[in-house]
Amino acid sequence: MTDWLGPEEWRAVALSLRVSFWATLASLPFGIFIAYALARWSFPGKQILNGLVHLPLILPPVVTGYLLLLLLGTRGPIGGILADWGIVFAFRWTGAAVAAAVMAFPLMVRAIRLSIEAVDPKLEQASATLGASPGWVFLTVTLPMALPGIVAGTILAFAKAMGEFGATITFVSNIPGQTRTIPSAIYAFLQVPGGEGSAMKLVIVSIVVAMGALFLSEVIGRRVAARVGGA
Amino acid sequence: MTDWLGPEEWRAVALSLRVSFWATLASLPFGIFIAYALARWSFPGKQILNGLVHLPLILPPVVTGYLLLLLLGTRGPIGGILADWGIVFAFRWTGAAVAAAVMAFPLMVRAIRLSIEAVDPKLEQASATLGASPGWVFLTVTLPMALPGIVAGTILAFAKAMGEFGATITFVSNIPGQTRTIPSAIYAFLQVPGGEGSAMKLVIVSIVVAMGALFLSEVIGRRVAARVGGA
Amino acid sequence: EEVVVFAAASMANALAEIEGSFEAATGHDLVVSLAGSSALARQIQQGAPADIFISASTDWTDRIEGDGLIEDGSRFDLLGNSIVLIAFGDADPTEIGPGFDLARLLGDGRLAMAMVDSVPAGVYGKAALESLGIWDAVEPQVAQADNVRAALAFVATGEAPYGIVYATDAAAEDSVSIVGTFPADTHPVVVYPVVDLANRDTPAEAEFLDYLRGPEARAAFERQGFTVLVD
Amino acid sequence: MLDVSLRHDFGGFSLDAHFRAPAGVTVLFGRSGSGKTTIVNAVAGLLMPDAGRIAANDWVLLDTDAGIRLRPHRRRLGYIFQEGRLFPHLTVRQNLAYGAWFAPKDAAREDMGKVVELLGIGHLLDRRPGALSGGEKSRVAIGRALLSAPRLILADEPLAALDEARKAEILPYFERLRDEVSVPILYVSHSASEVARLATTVVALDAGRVVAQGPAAEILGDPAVLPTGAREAGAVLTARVARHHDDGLSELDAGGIPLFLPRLAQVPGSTLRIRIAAHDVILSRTRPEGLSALNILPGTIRDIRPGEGPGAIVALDTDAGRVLARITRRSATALGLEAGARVYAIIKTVSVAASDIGSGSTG
Amino acid sequence: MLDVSLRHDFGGFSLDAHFRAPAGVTVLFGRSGSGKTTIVNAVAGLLMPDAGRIAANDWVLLDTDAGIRLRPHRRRLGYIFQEGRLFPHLTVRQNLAYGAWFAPKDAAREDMGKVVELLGIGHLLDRRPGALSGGEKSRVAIGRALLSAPRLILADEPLAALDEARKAEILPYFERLRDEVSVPILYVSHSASEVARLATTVVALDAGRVVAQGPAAEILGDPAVLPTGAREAGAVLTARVARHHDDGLSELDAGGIPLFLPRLAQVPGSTLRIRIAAHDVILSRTRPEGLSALNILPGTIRDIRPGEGPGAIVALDTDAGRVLARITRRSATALGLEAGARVYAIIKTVSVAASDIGSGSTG
Ligand SMILES: Nc1ncnc2c1ncn2[C@@H]1O[C@H](COP(=O)(O)OP(=O)(O)OP(=O)(O)O)[C@@H](O)[C@H]1O
Ligand SMILES: Nc1ncnc2c1ncn2[C@@H]1O[C@H](COP(=O)(O)OP(=O)(O)OP(=O)(O)O)[C@@H](O)[C@H]1O
Ligand SMILES: [Mg+2]
Ligand SMILES: [Mg+2]
Repeated sequence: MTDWLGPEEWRAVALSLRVSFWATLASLPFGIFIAYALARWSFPGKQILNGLVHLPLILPPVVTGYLLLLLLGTRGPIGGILADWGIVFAFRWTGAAVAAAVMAFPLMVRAIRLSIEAVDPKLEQASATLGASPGWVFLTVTLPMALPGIVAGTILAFAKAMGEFGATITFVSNIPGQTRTIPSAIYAFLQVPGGEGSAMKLVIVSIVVAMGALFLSEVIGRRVAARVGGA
Repeated sequence: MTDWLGPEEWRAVALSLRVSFWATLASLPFGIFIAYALARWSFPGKQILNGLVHLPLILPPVVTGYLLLLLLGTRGPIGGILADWGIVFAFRWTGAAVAAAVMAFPLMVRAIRLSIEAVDPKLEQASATLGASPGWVFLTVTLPMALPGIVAGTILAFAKAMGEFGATITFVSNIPGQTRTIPSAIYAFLQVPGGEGSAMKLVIVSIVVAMGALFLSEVIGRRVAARVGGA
Repeated sequence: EEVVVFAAASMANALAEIEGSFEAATGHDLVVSLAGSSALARQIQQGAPADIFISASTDWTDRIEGDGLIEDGSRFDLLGNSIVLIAFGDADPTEIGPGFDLARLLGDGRLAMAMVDSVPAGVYGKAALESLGIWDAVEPQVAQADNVRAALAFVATGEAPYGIVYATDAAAEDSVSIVGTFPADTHPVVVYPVVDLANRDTPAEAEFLDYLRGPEARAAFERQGFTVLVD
Repeated sequence: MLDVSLRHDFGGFSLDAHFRAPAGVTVLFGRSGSGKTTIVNAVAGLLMPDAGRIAANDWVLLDTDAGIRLRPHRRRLGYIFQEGRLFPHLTVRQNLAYGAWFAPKDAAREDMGKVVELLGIGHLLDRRPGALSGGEKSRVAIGRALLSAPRLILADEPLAALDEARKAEILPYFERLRDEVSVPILYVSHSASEVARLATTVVALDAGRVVAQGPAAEILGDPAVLPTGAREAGAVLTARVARHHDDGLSELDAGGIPLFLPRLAQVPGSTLRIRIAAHDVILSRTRPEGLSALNILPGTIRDIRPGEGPGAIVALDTDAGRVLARITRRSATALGLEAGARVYAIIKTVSVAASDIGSGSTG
Repeated sequence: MLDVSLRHDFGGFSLDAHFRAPAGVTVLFGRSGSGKTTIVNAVAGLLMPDAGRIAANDWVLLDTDAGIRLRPHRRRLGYIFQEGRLFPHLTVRQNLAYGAWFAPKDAAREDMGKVVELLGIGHLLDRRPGALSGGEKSRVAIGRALLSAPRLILADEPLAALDEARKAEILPYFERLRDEVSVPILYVSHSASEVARLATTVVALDAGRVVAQGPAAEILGDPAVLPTGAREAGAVLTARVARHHDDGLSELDAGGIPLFLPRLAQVPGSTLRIRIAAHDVILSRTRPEGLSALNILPGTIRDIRPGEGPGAIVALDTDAGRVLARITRRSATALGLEAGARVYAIIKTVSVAASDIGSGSTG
């Protein structure tokens, strides 16, 4: 540790950023889709879908991680099939991203759903009368009008992904460079005498990163709101 | 364990309900206040407040729990003062509620904030011209119009409180009847080989409880939306 | 070549030292994943790509062994530890033996321990108290943490006046003092078993297992306060 | 051809409306809450009526019996909403261009520049709707609908928020759509002069029922069916522009009778519709002399219908067509008016407002 | 007394308006986008102008120089918004009652039942705004403002979405507020007849500037300052109800000259304002005989102002007051009209619409 942070720690920071970024990005389309479905459609099993989405919030993260391990592990029912196609999550950074995405998903969906619900259906109707098919109505009216919530949901998910620990370490362990994210590294430091100092440094790094993201989202949100401001 | 769940487990369930209920209820006014401030005011330090609110999301729960212990412990700077007034959180169910509330707070604030932002300021203006002071504007227009988000935020917070583990156990440990919530009990089961079965029972209980809350919130949300539906 | 070691989180410091010297000495790449023994064991059950497993307790190793996941005859006990009673601040060292009146010492304070039914340090501590005949007296006052370090934190912050932790943890914390060490015959021996996992076999694994028995490793372990059980 | 037959129940309000209107502008006329917007919404596909059938020129938009329910975006409508409904996140320009994105590439299309100029919104193109005045929003909403290359225009009180001068500028545009582009238009209005100018057919509604329907001249001439009362009664004459005079007057030929009106834009030879409000017509037994009124139409009284209050509507046949006069019963008695009597209808040139003159049509 | 002086810049639009109006109804008149709503918003406190002063009866609402900026809820206004702005989460009844919650308990208060009946919204009380038609929303918005016991009423085109019949029902109510309750009213309108009936003072706006202000009679009589053009010119006469006749006519006395109008509600002896639109007046050199028009006012031409196009506005002094006639220049020449000439103004009884008759006032 010649530097303020050692190379091990920098690796954890870089990994956390990568994991959170991809977790957020990859789950965004699903998040928007499910939020829209929950906000605007009614279909059988809607309550079950809603419950499933919220499950990671309700369960202790260890349980979520354990379930992920059982399902997506190389010997799991889904993980096994995926493994045949060459997609492996277990003990890879991609698995960490999956864990983070699953844990952050309820937050993302809620925020987006609230924003979609706030879009006046009368504007969507107006769009339809002008010839926009449901898909275009969504793309040109619903989506841009719900943008503040989408930004909020994305940043919330990113922050949650940055802080995710329990499910990640249970699902993909704590392997440096692969699955040792900032929270896992902090955990390791806190498990031994004298590790608090190093842990604190990582805490500060994650605060800085997350605050940056948060600040960015506020700026974007304000700009979006100013554009939409007042009908 | 003569019954499906032993008395220990039932205690954990009852405690989790109590902790989550109070955590949610007690933080609701603060959540609404801060969501409103973030949505509608601009003041110096707004970004810092916003960051602080999100902190529990970003930090590993263990760190949050540890910080709570440092701050609110009987010898902590805040906890010390509170202790003089007879308010003690350490190793009490109230402390578990505090931990759950802190962890759930960002979710609650985000949801409420989004809903408040979606309230048309023109309606608030109309209310003001009719003689309503800012407080009344808030109570009679902003609050009822933001109700869907408040319900969503409350239920989200409740679900999170039901699932909260890391911060709770770090802050107030795991004392049967006092601080052993469902997640703590599940964690304990999962630490020993063969404990999965007992853990699963508790997982099912918490899923049932949270789904019930979720379902309730959907019903309320739909009713509220139907009332407000279309301006 | 790469050697993947799954190790109990409490070994972080020692393994960090060993990692450096081992890599320098052999040119192999040592990858250490640190987590709770239960999480690691479950991951191994689900096919984690680990070569070596160092657990903080025998029962998870037994479970892995029972599942046939270890190289026959590779298991050996590497480290030992002792458990101690610690107090917040300065305390008079006492001999802990039959008739030790811990309850009086505690008054209405809490006794911080790791989870007494699931986390090894807690299990050992509970066994010791039972064999001393004082468990029933202090049980209502036990505050269980999810790991030893969290238990230590309760005492270090003064939240709990007393706690039971490993000697290795107690030594490194300035704000606590050791009241006494539990006699070794009051509880099962504290051992850290090492096993070679039966997934793949490389020369590097053997080299590492040898290295663990070697003098450099011994020195590192002893610096952290462990008793090295191999010769 | 617009064929509408609808039944819908709101609980508290039930609609049961059936009408069939020839090509051109069909005006829905009726008091607030009579169901006009409900009908328009059903035509647009935004409201699914309990039962009904809607067809425009044999193109079936809805037929609940046959299970046809065209989705709104397949109906190719230009709907000018009563409340504007501009897209707040788009600029005025983007709002205007919105419909064109979805129109078939070969659809007959209005020129953006022309519409913008007509509506006087050129300086607003880069603003968002939040920064527009009430009337500006209405105008952008009109533009948005017109520019979407619609096959059917639905206009729900499009001009209500506009001043007279602006109305007078925009009305001719709807006439052009009717006459040149021949887009069918379903138009909601409270204003008799808008109705008279635009309407090919008037459908008068009351409490969700069609109480009268027919050509504009017929409905507007019958105070009994006019939901807004006798005040709006009037005749609609068809005339040909004869020549323009230097003093700012245009001379028209209505069945051989010269009519003088304030200078018109139409070229000589073109045909016009002119609404003569019944309350603007004075009757005289003798040809009056020394009057400032320029238009004097001799005619024969066809019938005298007592109107509301102290008034009566006198219908007289002139060479220019049927003319209505609303006079007091006292005058009718004093002048000894009765069916068959010869009288002169006196109409001031300036009484015929620009908004009452529409370019020719099938009406 | 309403004293308004405002400067505000929107970037693209700048407002620089100053006017001082006596008690009664001050009507803001002007084309779309001329700044009417902006002024009303500033009076309501919803827009903080760059600089300005607003006072009603010495009660200072805003004075940027003195640093006085009363918050909107302290201004006790009844603001009828151009876009309604009903509370969607409250029923119609709750919307109506909303303002009363906050009014001082001793404030003069309109009766809910009466207002509800006047506006014809009794059957809507338990609905929410989402289930109302456009005109129903407007009416509820009017009711909400009236029932808040305001010290100042701001009405931004309150009647635009309503049909003529409904307008005719609601207008007298504003008159009553003006005359009996004497609440100052700032009223935005495009309609000359509304202006003529209600306005104590007219403030004509163009592009954010006040181009004319004065008593209604004066402004409406001057087509040059009327933003909406000569079509709206007209005179306002004051007359006293003499008696009601059995045939549905009311006889008025305007400076000794009898005027016959359709039956009025006012009791004999009460004073009225009557707007006589200039385009409804016919001039004759000789006293006409055998005409259906009942009102003939002899007078002397004061001046002849050329109007727009082929018209001219002839102002003549009669015993009833100043009367305006809009005739063609051709007629003026043909009749040899010139200042000082004696002529007869002919006004049809039914030409004077109910909406042009207002109950007496200071105007
Ligand atoms: N927030 C804003 N930003 C920029 N320009 C604005 C804003 N609000 C209004 N304007 C402009 O100010 C001018 C005056 O607007 P205002 O709403 O006062 O008009 P108005 O006289 O009420 O018109 P209308 O009769 O159409 O309602 C308009 O040209 C409008 O575009
Ligand atoms: N969603 C609804 N639920 C219940 N009643 C409704 C609903 N929408 C409209 N109505 C009622 O249906 C009737 C007709 O409404 P509609 O909007 O068609 O009237 P309109 O003729 O357009 O009136 P306006 O001229 O005031 O706009 C009204 O009485 C209205 O209150
Ligand atoms: Mg309508
Ligand atoms: Mg306006």
